[in-house]
Amino acid sequence: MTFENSILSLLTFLPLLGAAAILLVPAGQGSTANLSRWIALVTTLVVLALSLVLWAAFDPSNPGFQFVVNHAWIGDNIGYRVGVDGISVLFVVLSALLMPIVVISSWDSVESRVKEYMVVFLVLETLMIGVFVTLDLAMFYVFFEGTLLPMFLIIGIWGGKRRIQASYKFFFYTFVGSVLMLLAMMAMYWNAGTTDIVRLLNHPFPPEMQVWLWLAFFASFAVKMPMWPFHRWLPEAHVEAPTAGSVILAAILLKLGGYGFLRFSLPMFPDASAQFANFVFLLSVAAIIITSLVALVQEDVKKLIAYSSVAHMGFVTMGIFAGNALGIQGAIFQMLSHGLVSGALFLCVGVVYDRMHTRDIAAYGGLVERMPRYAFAFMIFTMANVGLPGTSGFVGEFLTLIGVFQINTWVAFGAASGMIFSACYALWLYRRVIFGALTKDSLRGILDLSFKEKVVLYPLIVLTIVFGFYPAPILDTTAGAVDALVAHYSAAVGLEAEPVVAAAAH
Amino acid sequence: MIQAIVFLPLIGALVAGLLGRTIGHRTSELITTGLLIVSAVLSWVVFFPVAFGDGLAGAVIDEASHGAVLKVEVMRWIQVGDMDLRWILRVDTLTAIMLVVVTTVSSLVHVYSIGYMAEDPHRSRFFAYLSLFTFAMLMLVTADNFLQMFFGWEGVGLASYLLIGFWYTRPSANAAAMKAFVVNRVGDFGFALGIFAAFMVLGHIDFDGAFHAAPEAAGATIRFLSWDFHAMTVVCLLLFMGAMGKSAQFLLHTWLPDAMEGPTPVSALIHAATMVTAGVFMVARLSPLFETSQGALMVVIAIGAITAFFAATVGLVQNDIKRVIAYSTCSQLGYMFVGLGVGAYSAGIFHLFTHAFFKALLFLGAGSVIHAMHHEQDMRNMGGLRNKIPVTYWMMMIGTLALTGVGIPGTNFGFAGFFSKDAIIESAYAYGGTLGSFAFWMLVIAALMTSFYSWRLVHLTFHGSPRDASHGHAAHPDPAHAAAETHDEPLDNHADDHGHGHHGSAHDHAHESPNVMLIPLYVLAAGAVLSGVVFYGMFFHEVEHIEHFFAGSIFVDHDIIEAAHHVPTWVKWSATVAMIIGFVTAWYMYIRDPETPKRLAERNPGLYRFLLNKWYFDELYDRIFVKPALWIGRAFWRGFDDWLIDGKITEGLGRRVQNITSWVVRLQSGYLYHYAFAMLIGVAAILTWAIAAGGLL
Amino acid sequence: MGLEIGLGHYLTVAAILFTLGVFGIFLNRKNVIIILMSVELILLAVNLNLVAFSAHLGDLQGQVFALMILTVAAAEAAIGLAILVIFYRNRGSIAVDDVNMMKG
Amino acid sequence: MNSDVTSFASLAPAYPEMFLALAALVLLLVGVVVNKERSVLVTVGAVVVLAVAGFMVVFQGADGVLFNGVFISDSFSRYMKALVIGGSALAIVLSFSNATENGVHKYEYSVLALMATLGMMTMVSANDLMSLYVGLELQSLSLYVVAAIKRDDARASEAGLKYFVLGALSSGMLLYGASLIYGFTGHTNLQEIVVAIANEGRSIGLIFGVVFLLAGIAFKISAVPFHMWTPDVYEGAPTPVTAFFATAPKVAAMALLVRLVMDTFEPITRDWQQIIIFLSIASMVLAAFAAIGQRSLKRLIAYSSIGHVGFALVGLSSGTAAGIEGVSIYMAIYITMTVGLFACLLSLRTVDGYVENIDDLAGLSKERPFVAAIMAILMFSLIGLPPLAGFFAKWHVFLAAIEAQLFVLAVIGVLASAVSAFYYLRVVKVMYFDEPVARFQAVPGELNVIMAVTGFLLVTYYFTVGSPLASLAHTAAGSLL
Repeated sequence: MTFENSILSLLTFLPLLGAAAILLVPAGQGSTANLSRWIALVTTLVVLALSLVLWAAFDPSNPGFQFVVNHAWIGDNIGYRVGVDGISVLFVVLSALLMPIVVISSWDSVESRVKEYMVVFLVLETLMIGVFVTLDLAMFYVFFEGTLLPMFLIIGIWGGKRRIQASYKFFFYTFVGSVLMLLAMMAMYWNAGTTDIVRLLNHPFPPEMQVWLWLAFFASFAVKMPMWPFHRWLPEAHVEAPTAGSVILAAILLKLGGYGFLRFSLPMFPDASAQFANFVFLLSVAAIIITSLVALVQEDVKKLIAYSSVAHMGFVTMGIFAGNALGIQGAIFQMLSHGLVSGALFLCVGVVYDRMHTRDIAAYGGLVERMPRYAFAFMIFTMANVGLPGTSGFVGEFLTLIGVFQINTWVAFGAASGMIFSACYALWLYRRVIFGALTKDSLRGILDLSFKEKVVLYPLIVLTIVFGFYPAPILDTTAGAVDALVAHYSAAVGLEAEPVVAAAAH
Repeated sequence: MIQAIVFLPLIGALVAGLLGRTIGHRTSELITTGLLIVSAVLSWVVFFPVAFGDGLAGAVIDEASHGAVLKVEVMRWIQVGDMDLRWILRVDTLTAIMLVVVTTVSSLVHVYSIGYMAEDPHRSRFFAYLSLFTFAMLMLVTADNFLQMFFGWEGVGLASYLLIGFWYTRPSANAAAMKAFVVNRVGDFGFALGIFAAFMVLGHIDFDGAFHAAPEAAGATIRFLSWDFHAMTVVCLLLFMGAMGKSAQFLLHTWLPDAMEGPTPVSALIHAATMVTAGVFMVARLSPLFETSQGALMVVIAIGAITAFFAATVGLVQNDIKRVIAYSTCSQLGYMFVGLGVGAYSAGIFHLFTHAFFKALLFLGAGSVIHAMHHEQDMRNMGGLRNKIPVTYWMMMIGTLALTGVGIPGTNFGFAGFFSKDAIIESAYAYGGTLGSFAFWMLVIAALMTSFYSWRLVHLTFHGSPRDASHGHAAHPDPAHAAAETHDEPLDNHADDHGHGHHGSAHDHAHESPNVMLIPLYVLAAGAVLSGVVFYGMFFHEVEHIEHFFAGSIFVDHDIIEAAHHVPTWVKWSATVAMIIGFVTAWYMYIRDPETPKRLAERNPGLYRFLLNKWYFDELYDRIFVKPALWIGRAFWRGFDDWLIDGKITEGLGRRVQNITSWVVRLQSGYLYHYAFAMLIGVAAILTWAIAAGGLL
Repeated sequence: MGLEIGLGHYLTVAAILFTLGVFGIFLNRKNVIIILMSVELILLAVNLNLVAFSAHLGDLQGQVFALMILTVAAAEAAIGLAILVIFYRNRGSIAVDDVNMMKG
Repeated sequence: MNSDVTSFASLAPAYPEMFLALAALVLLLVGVVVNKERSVLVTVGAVVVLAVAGFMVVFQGADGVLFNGVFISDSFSRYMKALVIGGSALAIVLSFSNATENGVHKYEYSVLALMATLGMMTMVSANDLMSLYVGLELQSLSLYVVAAIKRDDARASEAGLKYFVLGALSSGMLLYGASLIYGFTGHTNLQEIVVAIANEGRSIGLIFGVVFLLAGIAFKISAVPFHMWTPDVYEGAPTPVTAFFATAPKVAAMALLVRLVMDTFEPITRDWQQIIIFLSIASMVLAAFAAIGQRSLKRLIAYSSIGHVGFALVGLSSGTAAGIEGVSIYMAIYITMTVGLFACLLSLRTVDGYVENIDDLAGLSKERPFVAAIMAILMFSLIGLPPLAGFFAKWHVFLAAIEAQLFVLAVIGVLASAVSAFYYLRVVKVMYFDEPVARFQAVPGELNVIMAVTGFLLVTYYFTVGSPLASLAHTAAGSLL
């Protein structure tokens, strides 16, 4: 057991240990809930610390996988294989970062079944980290699909009024999508004779097979992202999920789709990816424009943010399938940034929801009067959501757009209009919730951020702004792996894209 | 030193914004204002050697272009693939000019605001926003690459949004703030696409690299959307779209008048002197790019000329004192663009420079009037204030004289606006051709109207007799009384802190502003009087002098400047004559025979309403953009998402499953013979299938 | 030339018997006893088959098999009747239509 | 008949069966002699006997063919027998608590269960159409009686009657098929049949025989359309009996099916493949839809088991070694899940008796968090949701199908599993999302242990049993080909 070969396993399974510890807490006593919270917090903090150690120890100049462990395990087709590269390592950090935040954010707001709640979240953390570190095809599916289980429970048990429909829709949309991916994975094993992702990355799948595999993976990832028009589950799930659930859903679970596109679709099925790129572009632009417009007319805070998530994910898919370094780097950055920002926005909604127990935009207004600190935090995240330069939201949007502009100007043109729409809906939300006169009696006694809420939100503000001005830590980490990916992709696709700028004929 | 200039306001903003409540309003005001004054002084220190000495101190001279540029790298920003973006503060002559303009006006506005906002309970926030704005504006003007400029660009947009919506309790202010941000975003949409296109065409995203690559790319074509275009024209037009948004040019101008919802110092700083000129700055900064595309320049001229004319027409009939000045700003920005478009970049910048002083002066003066009138902004309720607030009156007079361009052609006697405006008009004439003539005449007519509405403002506000409600007049001849939205500028708790009564007796209680507000006026007045004559040489007089002064920071077109100096005399006089005509008309209509406007309005009701409603642009946009957008959003939400996807497909699928289920469950009847029958059918079916498919028949 | 009784005829008879037995199970809606008889009919058909084949093939396996089936059939009939008896005790009827408490 | 039974030692491969037969008779005697209302002794004895038999199966030294070739013991048969014995033993353990209420308190129950197990083991080891039939009938006749063992219960007797009538019909079909196969190949020994088919090729008569034979076995594994008895019998029979029905007999019949099609009918793979695919698709789809309409838990489980048989058949239909492995692993996991499920079911008693309907589980997670958690794990595992064992079961069978390029089957299969998720989730939903209504009684200790163990195995499958099980199944599959 060295640091090299144990860190990832430790990161993955430590939360399970925490969950087991919580299970051992005797139930039924007054202190059960508190002890569970503390165990969960400590566990997640340790995981966070470990993930930072991992990031620090990660060598960005190496484009391959690091901290690799590779064993055959069940039969000859499922192995225990872990490792991270520049693409996945930051998602591990993001997952680890958000967990303590959601634990703190639900410290007071979750009062029923605290023990189970913490267990479920810790299990979810294991699964999330597992998705990003595993290098085995079957295990990827195990972790990827496994996240359904805790999330289903989170929405269903701790959710709002229509939680049952929401949890069912969440479950079925994603389940139906991913079972097809499961078959595709089996077909990959059949063709390549291994489930080792490292080997699969270099396995040339026959082009006609790629098409089917790509479509099957797309079915899963497009639902997970979610891409328009497979997004309908998301607003509902977000609306009904408890705050912490929404945060994790928006910040991490949606990223599984994008990560999947990067890990599988693009490098393993390059021909199909190139072939379907325009299709993805179309859906991405549709997502950006249409869901932005839909967000504009929402009356529910969470729904609005959920729709805006769909729009932002449009930038991600667009960037990924641009297939150049700018687009892919941008997509990764956009995912990470959206993880921070959308998570923070849902936390912000949670803050007022805990006080007022309504998500109706019309029930708010003039909050800045009583909650200036909250208004400030909300403003930062709104602006990050809008993609204002100087916030992390901008970098990803910019990179994906400039990346895709080189491939297809129509797409860039359509997607850039998202800049306008995002400003519309985000500011319209801010105006109705925060600005205006505080005339509603129910709001008169509302309190500003509590200590715990500050602990949760302020670090996110700092990160949002720091990465807006200085995204280098993230971009440097991902650069090596992305360059390798792009080289692999363009080599596989065969030729450089037709130059869009033509020199003058004379 | 550059870092100090740029970052001191940021420090001020952070201190006032984050700690404002802890350290108190007074401290916040002093810190932000103090830091800005330091910044302004340092800016002048940078600027002096440029203007009057031997060039920019510490600058690196580029052998090829004789450009003198000072660059300070702050840190890395975005490095991906071929793109290497860094935070670099770039100072050259153009930047130095802007530094001076921005920091000077900003520090004066800070000082002024100490007085103007004295009773506001959120003063520290206000000052934080102001300083934040200044920081963003400085980042904009010191940008070394497109993206950094975009950062400043959007940053000032944010600050503008925050400041317009400063009085957040007022719905109209919130709406205006949002409108400003969104309309600016429309421009930024083009700007961003322009950056992408520039990166693709030129391969560089930093200015130096892009400028070097521009001549080579001049002949290239680009496939944009589905058509092949001249590459540089596409790049420049997209970038210019950003400029149109920020500088409130025709089509994207609608936000600027509404932005007057913000406190008046904000209007002076952001919506007159600095931010709105960012578009002008951008075109000038990118003049090496624009020079590669005649098509783009022609669009710039056309848009500028139309804006100058259009905004002036609307300005003629507005009743809100700030809106008049706002339209005037809009119109003057059009002048600047014409100047840039015809190739006389230095003239455009010159007008930007002088305009900053006199327009800030006018706004701050208007603020002083409003302050005196207890936040009354409707000119129909003013009148005869000359004796009540004489200092303000005279300051406004200076501003008006500068704006209308009073001066004697052919001599060095004149207010600031005289030099810069005439330079543009002459350049436009010198540009020649249909477009040149069009622009020239538009500008001359606009000059006439400028003179008219400026004097109308002065007459209505300061001359004549008081017309506010307590004086019993039927307020104003105007039949359509549409401009009531700005009556209660701040919410009650702001407005009534004065301890005076209501505006019913506003005129009686009108009082001169305190010194803290008047001193900035003096400084600006000095600028309005002198900036033209002092800097005429550097900006427009002699080509060599211009080239030396700008030191490669903008493109200098010798021909156009030479030609502008040799236009016919009637051209040189045209603007002055237009100005005089405007003055006389205003005098006749508002002093000599005050009933004339009413008669005119009644005789041409359509035209009047057309102008009063700003050419119905808001209504038009509402009809063709806002309403359809909402309609589409709702349609896709209710119709597509909820009805089709959810109701029909998702839940429809669920219902289908239930249907199948109930059918399947009915098969399980409970009767033995049905079960046995099922088995038999099963065997028979399998048998048939196995034999048929097995090819045994 | 009389009719030669060959394997085909035995098989046909057995098939008819088998079919009769099967039909007896699901066409009869009155009495469960008839079902038991139908089951016996099916087994009879099978035995006929086996013996015929055995004779045709000239080995003994089929006949051994038939004997085993006879034995098992006896046990089966006994158990069937026993179940029928307790069913009757509980429900007071052995009508096939009454064997319908559970469905869905 | 030439006797190759030279010494007792040469019978070693059949020791477990012989022991079981003897022990069952001894326990029958004991039961008759002791003859108490509640026969703890016989029940415990039966479990012990099964444990010993299981031990003998697992550690059996010798494999081989015995008794003139009617009996075969190989890795595959031992693997399957171990599952059968395990399932039977656990089913008997499940019957222990509240036996009187369930009507399984009489010693006959345990003895019959042993007899049935003996029959199943004979099925698994059958190498001749005759031994196949005898084993099958021994099993069936015992089960007919067991189904109706709660004599004073109308539903139980109806269940017994239905099971009997349809079972007899299916036996008839099986026999008819067997007779045709015998007639057209001239052999009853399975090995000789293979040779005969390979030499003579196929004929309509043979295909007739195969179809009827497979139909008879399909009844035993309750594959659609021969499944109709299953819901009714599951519902009517006492719960411990249902538990028994749902576990061991399924495995035995499946093992028989696997041996028949993979070994005996190997030369006509293309023919039986069509049939198995048909059965598989029909089972998966029909069960998925029908189960949605159920309100009774036991009927739900019945349909669920039908569906799972369909999934197992997906692996079999590939006709490859990987398919056999898949089926073997599937059955092991299926047994574990089913046993756990019935343990949960039997531990849920209110003052009014056992929980019957799904809606009665409302709020179970608050009342009995442990049972609810196990139940939820089982449900998710039955869906096939990773990381639970049920996923790996599906992984192996679908992998085999994909490798055999049965893509349509695989797609239909996963979609059916998506539909089936609907009703499994409903149980979770009722337990976790709804508010509690009933008070539950204390849970017997042995059920807690069974639940804990199954829950543990399902959750930690990947770490604990996954790898050894896969290698065992690999060996088993290897011995069959």
